[in-house]
This record gives sequence, C-alpha cells and structure tokens, in this order.
Amino acid sequence: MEVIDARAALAPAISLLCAALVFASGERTFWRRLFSLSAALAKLVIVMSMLPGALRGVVYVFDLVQFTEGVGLAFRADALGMFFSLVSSTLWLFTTVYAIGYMEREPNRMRFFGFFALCVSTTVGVAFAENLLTMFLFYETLTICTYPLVIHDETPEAMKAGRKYLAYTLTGGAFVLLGSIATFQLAGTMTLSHPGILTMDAGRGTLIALFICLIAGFGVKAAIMPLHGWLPSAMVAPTPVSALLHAVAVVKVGAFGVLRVVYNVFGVRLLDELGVCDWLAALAAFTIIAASIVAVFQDNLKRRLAFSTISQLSYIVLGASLLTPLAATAAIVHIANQAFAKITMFFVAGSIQRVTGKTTVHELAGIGYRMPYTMGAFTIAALSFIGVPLFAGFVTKWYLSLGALESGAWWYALVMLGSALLNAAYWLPVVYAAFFKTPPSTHVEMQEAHWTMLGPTLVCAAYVILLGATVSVPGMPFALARAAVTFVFGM
Amino acid sequence: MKRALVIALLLAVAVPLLIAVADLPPHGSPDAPAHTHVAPRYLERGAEEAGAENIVTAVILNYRGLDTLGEVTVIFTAMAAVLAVLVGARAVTALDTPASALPVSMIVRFIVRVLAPFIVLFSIYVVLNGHVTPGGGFQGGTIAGALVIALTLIMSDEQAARLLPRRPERVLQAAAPLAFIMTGVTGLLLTGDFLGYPVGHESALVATLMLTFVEIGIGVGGAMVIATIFRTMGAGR
Amino acid sequence: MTTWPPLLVAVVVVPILGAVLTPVVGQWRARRAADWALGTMLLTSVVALLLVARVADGGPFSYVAGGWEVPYGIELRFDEFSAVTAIICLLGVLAIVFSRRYAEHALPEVRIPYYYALLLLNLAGMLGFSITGDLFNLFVFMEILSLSGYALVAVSGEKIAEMAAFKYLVMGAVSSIAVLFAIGMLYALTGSLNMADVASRLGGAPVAPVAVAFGMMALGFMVKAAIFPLHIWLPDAHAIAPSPVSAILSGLVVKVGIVGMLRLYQIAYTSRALDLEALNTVLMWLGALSIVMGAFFAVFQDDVKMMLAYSTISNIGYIVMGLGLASSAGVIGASVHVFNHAIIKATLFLGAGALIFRTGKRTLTDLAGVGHAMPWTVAAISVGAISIVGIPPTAGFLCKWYIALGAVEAGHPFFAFALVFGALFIFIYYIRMVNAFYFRPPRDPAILEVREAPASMLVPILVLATLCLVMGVLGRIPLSFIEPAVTRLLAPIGGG
Amino acid sequence: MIAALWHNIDYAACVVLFCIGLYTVITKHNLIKKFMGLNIMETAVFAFIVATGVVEGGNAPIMGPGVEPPFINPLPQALILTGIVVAVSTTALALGLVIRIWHQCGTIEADELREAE
Repeated sequence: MEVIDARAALAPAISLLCAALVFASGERTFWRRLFSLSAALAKLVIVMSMLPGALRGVVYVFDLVQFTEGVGLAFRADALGMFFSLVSSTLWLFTTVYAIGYMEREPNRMRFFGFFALCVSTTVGVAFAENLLTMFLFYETLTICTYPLVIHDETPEAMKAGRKYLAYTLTGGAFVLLGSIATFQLAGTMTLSHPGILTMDAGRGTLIALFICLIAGFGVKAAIMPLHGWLPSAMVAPTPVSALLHAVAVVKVGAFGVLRVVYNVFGVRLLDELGVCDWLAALAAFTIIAASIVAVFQDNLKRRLAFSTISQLSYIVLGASLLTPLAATAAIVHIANQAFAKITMFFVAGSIQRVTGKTTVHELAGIGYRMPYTMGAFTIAALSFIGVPLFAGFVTKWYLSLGALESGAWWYALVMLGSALLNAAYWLPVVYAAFFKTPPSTHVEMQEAHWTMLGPTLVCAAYVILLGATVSVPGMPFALARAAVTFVFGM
Repeated sequence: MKRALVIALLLAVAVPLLIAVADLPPHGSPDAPAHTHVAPRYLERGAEEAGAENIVTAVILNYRGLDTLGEVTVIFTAMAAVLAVLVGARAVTALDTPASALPVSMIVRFIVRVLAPFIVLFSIYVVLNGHVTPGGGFQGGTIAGALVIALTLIMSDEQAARLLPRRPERVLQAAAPLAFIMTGVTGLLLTGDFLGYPVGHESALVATLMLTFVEIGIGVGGAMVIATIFRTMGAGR
Repeated sequence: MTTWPPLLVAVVVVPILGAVLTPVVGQWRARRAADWALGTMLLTSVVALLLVARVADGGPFSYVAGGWEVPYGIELRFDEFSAVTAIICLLGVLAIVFSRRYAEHALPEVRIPYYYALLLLNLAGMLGFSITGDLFNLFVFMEILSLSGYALVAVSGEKIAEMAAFKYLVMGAVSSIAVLFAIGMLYALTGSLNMADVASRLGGAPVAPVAVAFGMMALGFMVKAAIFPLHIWLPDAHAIAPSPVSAILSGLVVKVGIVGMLRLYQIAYTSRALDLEALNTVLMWLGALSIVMGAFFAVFQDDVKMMLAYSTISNIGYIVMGLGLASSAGVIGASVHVFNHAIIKATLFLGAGALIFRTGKRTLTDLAGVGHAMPWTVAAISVGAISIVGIPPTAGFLCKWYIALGAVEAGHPFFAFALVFGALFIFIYYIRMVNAFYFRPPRDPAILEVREAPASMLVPILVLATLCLVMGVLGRIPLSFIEPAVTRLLAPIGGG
Repeated sequence: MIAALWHNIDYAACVVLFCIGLYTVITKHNLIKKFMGLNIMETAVFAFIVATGVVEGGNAPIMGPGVEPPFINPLPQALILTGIVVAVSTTALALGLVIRIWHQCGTIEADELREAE
C-alpha cells in the first residue's frame, strides 16, 4: 500500500536544514549544539512516526522533482529503507552527543558539524531513494560531504587519505551511474520496486555485465575485497567520523546499495536464473575471512576496527547473495547489529585516545582498571562480534547459517564459524589486556571520559544486548527486518 | 622526420582536394549549376530591380546587402581591434624599431604633393561611379586611404596628425556601418523591408540616392579606417 | 505570437550599431561606454527574447533582407538551434556588467571603449552566425566574431597575450579559409548559397567534391570548437584573456563551431548526398578523446583559468560525441549542453575573474583558503563546479544523461563508459580546485583579508550560479524545446 | 581522372597555391612569413571562387547599351570583394599583434619566442 507522505522527503531534509543552520551559526557553540541536537531528535521522531505504518507494510512515497520522463528525484520509505534510516538516525543522535564532547577543543567545528549533518541527510536520502538516480545522487553527495570530515585535521596524511578515499568512492559512483544509465535504457525505468525491474529479455551477457557494474559501484563503499583499500586509510579522521561514517553511514550505504540491487533492481528470481550470486557470495566469504586474518595483525586499534568492519560488511553482502529469506533477514538485521556494536567500539577507541592518548593495542595493558565502564562496553561489543548468544551478533550468524543451509550452500555456515573464531582471536586479546594484564604503573586512578562521551558508549552497548535479546519482541528492529523480507520475497 | 610529416600533411590536403576539384562541373562551362541557378536572375533583372547597371554592385549593395553590412563591420572590427591592441600600450621594452629611416627624398615629396589632388579626385570618381562601372565605395575609400598614407610618409608627425579631421573622427571611422544601417532603416520605412530599396520608375531617384549615400559612407569610412590603422601602427616608432 | 519579421535583422543590427557608436560615446569618459554597451545588449536581449518566444510558439521562421525571395537574397532563419541567441544575449549582458570594474582594473583606460566595441561586435557576430540561413553570410559573421575574438584575447596587453592571440589568429584564419573553400565548392556544385537550397540541390552532385567540402567544413568548425587534437590554440587564449572575455570565448565562441557543425549536418542529412557514417565515427572518437585528454591536462594545471580552459575542451568533447552519435537522445543532449555549458563555464570564469580581481593571484596554490574571504564567489564557483561535473539537480546533469543514453541507444555503450569516466576525471580536478579554496591552509595569510567581490561582479556570478541550479531542476524545458528541431534534423536518416 | 583534372586545371592551380600557403604557414618561423602564407591561402581560395564564376567568352556583368550575353557570373565576384576585405582586416590585426610582439619580446621568430616564454 503506497501513501503519499512528505515525511519521506522531510527526513533527509531536516538534516539538510540543520547543516544550513549550523553553517549560518558560524562559530557560536551554543546555537550549533542546539541545532545539531534538536535536528537529530526531530529526525528520529519523524522516522519513528513512520515505523508503525512500515511494520504494517505501508510505503510512504514522495516525488520531489521530475527532470524528464522517468528521470527525477523521488523518495520512497519502504521497510528496508526504514530499517536503515532508523539505524542511522538513532546513531546520529548518539554520535552527535559524543561528538560534542569529543570535538571540544578541535578547530573548524562549524565545518565539522555542518558536514556531519549533511552526511546523515544523504544517508537517509539513500535509504529513502525511490529510484537509482536519486540513490546515485545521494551516494555521490555522501562521498563529497564525507571528504571534509576525513581531511578534518588537514595534515598531509589526512589529505592523502582524503584523496585515496575520493579516488575509490568516486570511481564507484561512476560505475553506479553507468549502471543506472544502462538500467534505464534496458528497463525504461529506474524505480526500485518489487520484485526487480529487469527481465531476462535484456540478454544474459548484458545483465551479468550490468550486475558486475552496479555491484562494483556499491561494493566500493561496502569495502568488498579488493575494493576496500580506502577504508583503513580513512581512519585518520576524527573518531566520531570514523564511528558514524565508517561504521554506519558510508559503508552501510554501500551494503544497502548491494541489497537494493539484489532485491529491487534485479530481483531474486532473475538473479537465481543468472547464477552470478554464487560468485558474489564466494567473494564475500573470502572477504570475511581474509579481512579478519589481516585484522589479527593490526596493532593500531582503529585499523583493527577498520578491517573488522570490512569483514563484517561482507556478512551483509553474503546474506544478500544467498537469495533465501532467512539469509536476507540476517543481512538486513546485520545492518543494525554491526552498526551498534562497531560504533560502541569506535566510541571506546575515541575515549581512550582522548583520555590517555593511546592508539595501539599493546599500550592498552590494564586500561580496564582506569576506564572500567568504557572497557566494559567494549567487551560487550566484542562478545557480540564473536557471536555469543544473547548478543546482537549471534542473531546474524545464526540466521545466516540457517540461510546457508537453506540454500544448500552449507559451507558458508563453516565460514561463519571460522569468522567467529577469528573475531575471538583479535578481540579477546584486547579485552584480556585491558582487564587481566598489569598496568605499567602501580598507581591507577579511575578516570573515565566526559559524560557526553561515556553516555553514548554505554547506551550503544546496551543496545547491542537489547538487539540480541529481544529478537522475538514485536516492534523491535528485527520485526521490521522481517517485514522487509516478507515484502521482498512476496511472502 | 619533420619534413616527412609536413609532406604527408600537404599530401593529405592536396590529394583529396585535387580529386574533388576534378569532379567539379567543368571550368568555364555555361551549363554549370553556378551559372544556371541564381545568377541568371541577377543578370537579367538586376539592372532594373536593383538600381545598378554594374551587377556586381547590385549584388553587393542590394541582393546581398547584409553581407556587405557584415563586410563593413569586419573592417570596423579590424580598426577597433588594432586600436585595442596597440593604443595605450604599457611596458614597452627597450628594444625598438631602428631609428626612423632615411629622410624622404625631394622627388617623392614633390610627386606625392602634385598627385594628391588628382588622387582625391580619382577616389571620389571611383566611389560615385560604382554602380555603373567597376569600382565602388570601398575601392574609392581605399584609394583615399592610400593617399593619406602617402602623405603621412612625407610629412612631419604634427602635420600628419592634422590630415585627418579631429573632431568627429570617431563618427567618421564608423561612417560605413552607420551609413549602411541608416540606409537599411530608410529602406525599412519606405518599403517595409530592412535594406529594401524602392523599385519602380518614379522612385528610381530615391533608390539611386540611397545607393550613392551608402557608397559615400563606405568610401569615407573605408578611408578613415585604413588611415587610422596605419597611423596607429606607426605611432609606436 | 506574431513578431514583426524585420526584428530578425534587428537582433544583429542593434549590437552592430551599438558597437560602432561605442567609441563615439566613450570618447570622453570610459564609464559611458560601459553604460552604452549595456543598454545595447539589453535592447538586443529584448529582441532575442521575442524571437525565442515566437519559435517556441510557432516553430522556425525566416526573413529575407531587402524583401527578396529565397535563393536570391540572404535569408535569416530562426529555428530552435538559433535559440542560442538568448544565451548569447544573457552572457553578453552579464559580461558587460562584470567588465565595469574589471576593465578599469585590467585595461589601459584608452582601450576601454574599444574593448566594449569589440565585445559587442563579437556578440553581434555570434548572433548573426546563429540565425543566418546563408552560407556566405555565415562566413562573414564568423569572421566578425573571430576577428573581435582574437583582439579581445590580446586586449589586456600582458606579455604572452599577444602571442596567444597570434596563435589563435593563425589557427582561426586557417580554419576560416577551409570553411570558405568548402562554401566555394558547394557553390560551384549547386549555384546557390542558401543552406536549404543547397541541401535540396546537392542530391545528384558528384560524391568526391561533396565529401571533401563537408570534410573541410567539418575540419574548420572543429578547429573553432577546439576539439582534440585541434585544440592547441585554446588554453593559452582562454586563460590569458580578461575574465569576462574568457567567459564569452569559452562559453560561447567555441560553440560557434558546434552551431556550424549543426548547420552542416542540417545540409548533409537533408541532401542525403552522402552517408555520414565516417564523419560521425570520427566525431565520436575525437569527442571521447577530447573528454579524456582535456580532463587529463586539466588535472595538472595550477593556474585556475588554464584549468577551466582545458575543461572547456572536455565539455566540447561531450557535445561533439553527442552529435556524432546521430541518435535522437545524443543530439538533444549535445544541443542542450551547448546552452548549459555556456552558463556553467561563464559562472566559473567570471568567478575566477572575481578572485583574480580581488587577490591578484591566479594559481590554486596562491588562492588556497580564499573561500573564507570571498564566501559568495567561491560558493558560486562550487555550484558551477558541481554543475559541470553533471551532478543532479544541476544544469550539467541532464545533457550528459541524454548523451549517455544516446550512446547506449545508438549501440555504442563504450562511449557511455567514456563519458561517465570522463565526468569522473573532471570531478577530480574540480574537487581539487574547491578543496584548495576551502580546505588548504592559505599560503599567504593576507588572502584571508581580501574583501568579497564588488556588486557589479558578484551579481552576474550569482545570477549565473542560480541559473545553473534552475536549469537543472527545469531541465526538461530546454530539452522539449530543442526536441522538434532534432527530430527534424534526424528525420531524413530515419532517426528521431 | 587526369583528363577531368586537366579540364579543371584552373581549380587545380588554386589547390596548389593553397598548399603552398599551407606549407608556408606550417614551416616558417617568422610570424610575418607565417602570415604571408595565410594570405597566399586566402588568395588561393579567392581565386578558386572567382574561377567558379567564369563563363567561357563572357563579358563583364555591367549592363548598358551594346553589351551582349554571355556574362560572367557576378555573384562570386561580389562574394570575393567581401572576402578580400575580410582578409585585409585579418592581416591588419595580425600586423598589429606582430608589432606588439616585437616591442615586447624583441623578436618575431616563433622558435625564439617559445624560448623567451
């Protein structure tokens, strides 16, 4: 059931407005904080207000502008988009609070918060995009808006990372555009709809080329190996940026794009016929394992987080490419699971850096005595990644394994197991060092980060447990993911 | 290597061109399309409907008057361009033209002075008779302009400066396009068409007057433009 | 709407009259010349708008000067492609407004009246070029605009300006001669100079001369349009000229080659004397090469205007590629890009001019951080940069979209690929530029102290930047406007 | 082919002249010589167009008592009058530029100018 509702456009617009106000307020701290926080709240309220409808299967649509026949910008909030926007707007609120504390003494705060809001705006734009063109537009805009955040420190290293980031993601964007053009030419439309807009009439070779083109485009941001090179470099950004953008917005936009391509451009049935998804699944599985192995050898905490992200993102891609309802559920719900757990870890890494100045794993001996709550949150996130039951990560792994068995590709369940072991191999040493190793100096005083930083960290950690423990409770994200899957598979 | 490239380029230009011109309608044949399509009308009716016995002039000023408006605009553009490039030049480096050449000989001075009035007369003749004999405004104007150049050569700078009228100088420089546009607008008022000339026996005088006016305008303008260009270029000495 | 037919002449004659009187008016005070030129262009704009309104309403119309019938007199023909007159007038007005302060600063005072006269002549030449229906008249107007263009490049009197102008002049003159040769050949074949008449009489003509004539004409126009590898005159000339002139040269004068190409296609397609497959293929490849090479050279430029000049080569590549595709969407996209690129490039060049005017610097290195000092100008430049890359909803998007669709439609997906990756390349150096203006630490802190551009410069820049956005959102208006002309153009070859 | 070319030998001569001009433009370094090459090219084209107007045994197209057809085609002549003016104008501007280049750089040899740049 489709309903014309301006809220679908309002959700991205509100962050845009916020960005404008932040830029207008200049270096006046109070107003900037007020605008940022109230916009984050307002956006969450707007998205939440659409939730009951989305659970019932209502789709909110809104046409913004039509350039010519079939080419225009329009919004469409379906269950899948709602899920993603809900995650990103919730986390925007937390990250804004965290960033206020973290960025306390940094220069160029106006620019930071302005572009920060723009990024969220474009992320929700991608989530609610009605057609490939709108999606491309927001996808590219996100790239551009993230750039000033990546180079925030304006050091040569940051500039270099920024260039690398642009080179990768803009190339990806170009592939997306190319794919959009071809899709428009083949299907006569770009509207993302169920059960996909392409048909076998276009010819097998053409379709496979198009699939590769689109997946390569979105895969850059989803950091599928070998397109992942930008992500570890981009970690030079301030931690809230790494947290929101490289755990939630930017990378998830890529993964979300893959979901859209699989479910709404090609459609499950067509892809089944084409058989290209087997290759994509294999690539994802490879990424999951390989990135984890690399992560084990990273000493810098943020780099270890980056490779973990690369590995985790491919869960989503794997889930999507297995083409079964259970795997799809896992893929969608993992958007939230990974986001909350990873952002918790980033918050922790940022807090440690702010409080102690430490950035590498081997310096963390005994840090748990100094920052017990922070490291407690870290432990929760780590357990989630390992896939301990009752934590969010378990849900993904469980459903993904079920999905693998359902599709007959049982070996992917083994990949899940291997990934869990590898996760344990690189997260548990951190926890061990924090709590069980002796700190370098005997006299340890408890010294937590400012509450604006600690608060969001703990809330996110709590969410990780919440997501893992309340799978069967109606109205929770899992139910929304179920609704999305129902819609996609036409059940 | 470079030579080979040049030869290759020239051949690449020459061979297709030669093949093309070989296939053109035969040179001089009266049956060629160029002589059977548009031109016959000019030749047959040009003298009466365009008001000039010299059909070339009829084509220039009447049938294809817009081209000629363009042409006088081009020459005005050239003058404006030369002025814009040369006038008020800043920063001239020390390197300069060699000191002014030998003093002009007596004979040249004498001949230029003697011939000057006749040249003026001749140029006026060429301007005014353009529509019955070869010639016309631009040709006559060029002759007058050449005279100014000749006079400049034998005179001192101050004297030469006085050769051209000072006051309405800029109006006279624009005389050709101005006269043309004025005639065009007159035609618009008289016949309802821009650059239209009244046709018919009773208005023949009006048409002739208009043509003459244009010719004079072009003559004056052409002379002024050529003289101005020459003077501007010489000013750097 | 009916329009008095002689208005068609007025759109050329008014600026010519204005131009020849500008030195008279500016005799005593240079400012007066600026007022006069502005008034002239405003009047011309009114005329042009009336004409565009009529063509939108009732399709193409024509007027023969002097009241003669068609092959005998010179026909002025206003079709949808001629609507480029509206853009010419718009940019003309804005460039004149912009020049007010700029010319005083950049030129010796005595040159200013002639500067405005040449500007008007240049505009008049382009206006005439885009509305004439006669081949030789086309040549005459082409010479007016070329000649004034050469002079305008050199008018600043800077050291390399004259050399750039001379290079431009030699290449321009050779191309004009080539075009004239072709016109002479077409005349020898048909006995006519009227384009429609020539087209209808070319049918039985021998193939070799027709092919060579079309080839020479195309070659001539390609030099004017600065298509790789015939572009070598462009970067110096466009970079060294005063900024309002650069805006006109880059936005409009190179388009003369494109409009000429369109006229050539009109003749060629209608006459069906020749299969144009070869020419189209050449255009597609040269277009793709121009896109890539223009972008490639631009990436290595430090001089802002030099970069913009190379970007023009890329964008002309898009247009030429669209023309060569000979599919409906491709040609529509290319034609509309003629309009849109004019607006976008003018935004960028005028913006760069304002930066140079205030700071006296012209390299990215020196201009680093200027975004903080001149926020409005740099914001407008950023809008222009986004548009030229072709990101929706700005002006550049729809044309490129259409050209890419045209490539797929015509069965050449490779060119869509080249187009998209060309755009990516372009994106990279514009990001480099915007990045330097906003995010690089200033080399000389004094740059943070400069003031925003004066109103006479800022207003044109902002108007153009706004247009970049408006033309993006209302992009379908020019598209549907130009569509009938393209359909008519391609009808003889079964396209459209 | 050769026979046809022989018939149009006037045109062929114009083509040769055109190429001589082009050769001069390309190979000469002196700016004035370069421009003279350009003028040669222009002249070649003018000659070509005027030649298209020739009618075997034709008279000058000036009407009056006692002149008989055939007449020479007046149109190309009219065109070339305009063409010549255009060429003169271009030459004037080119010379103006050369003067300025000489003043500023002290040379008008293209290769030396490139070094000076």
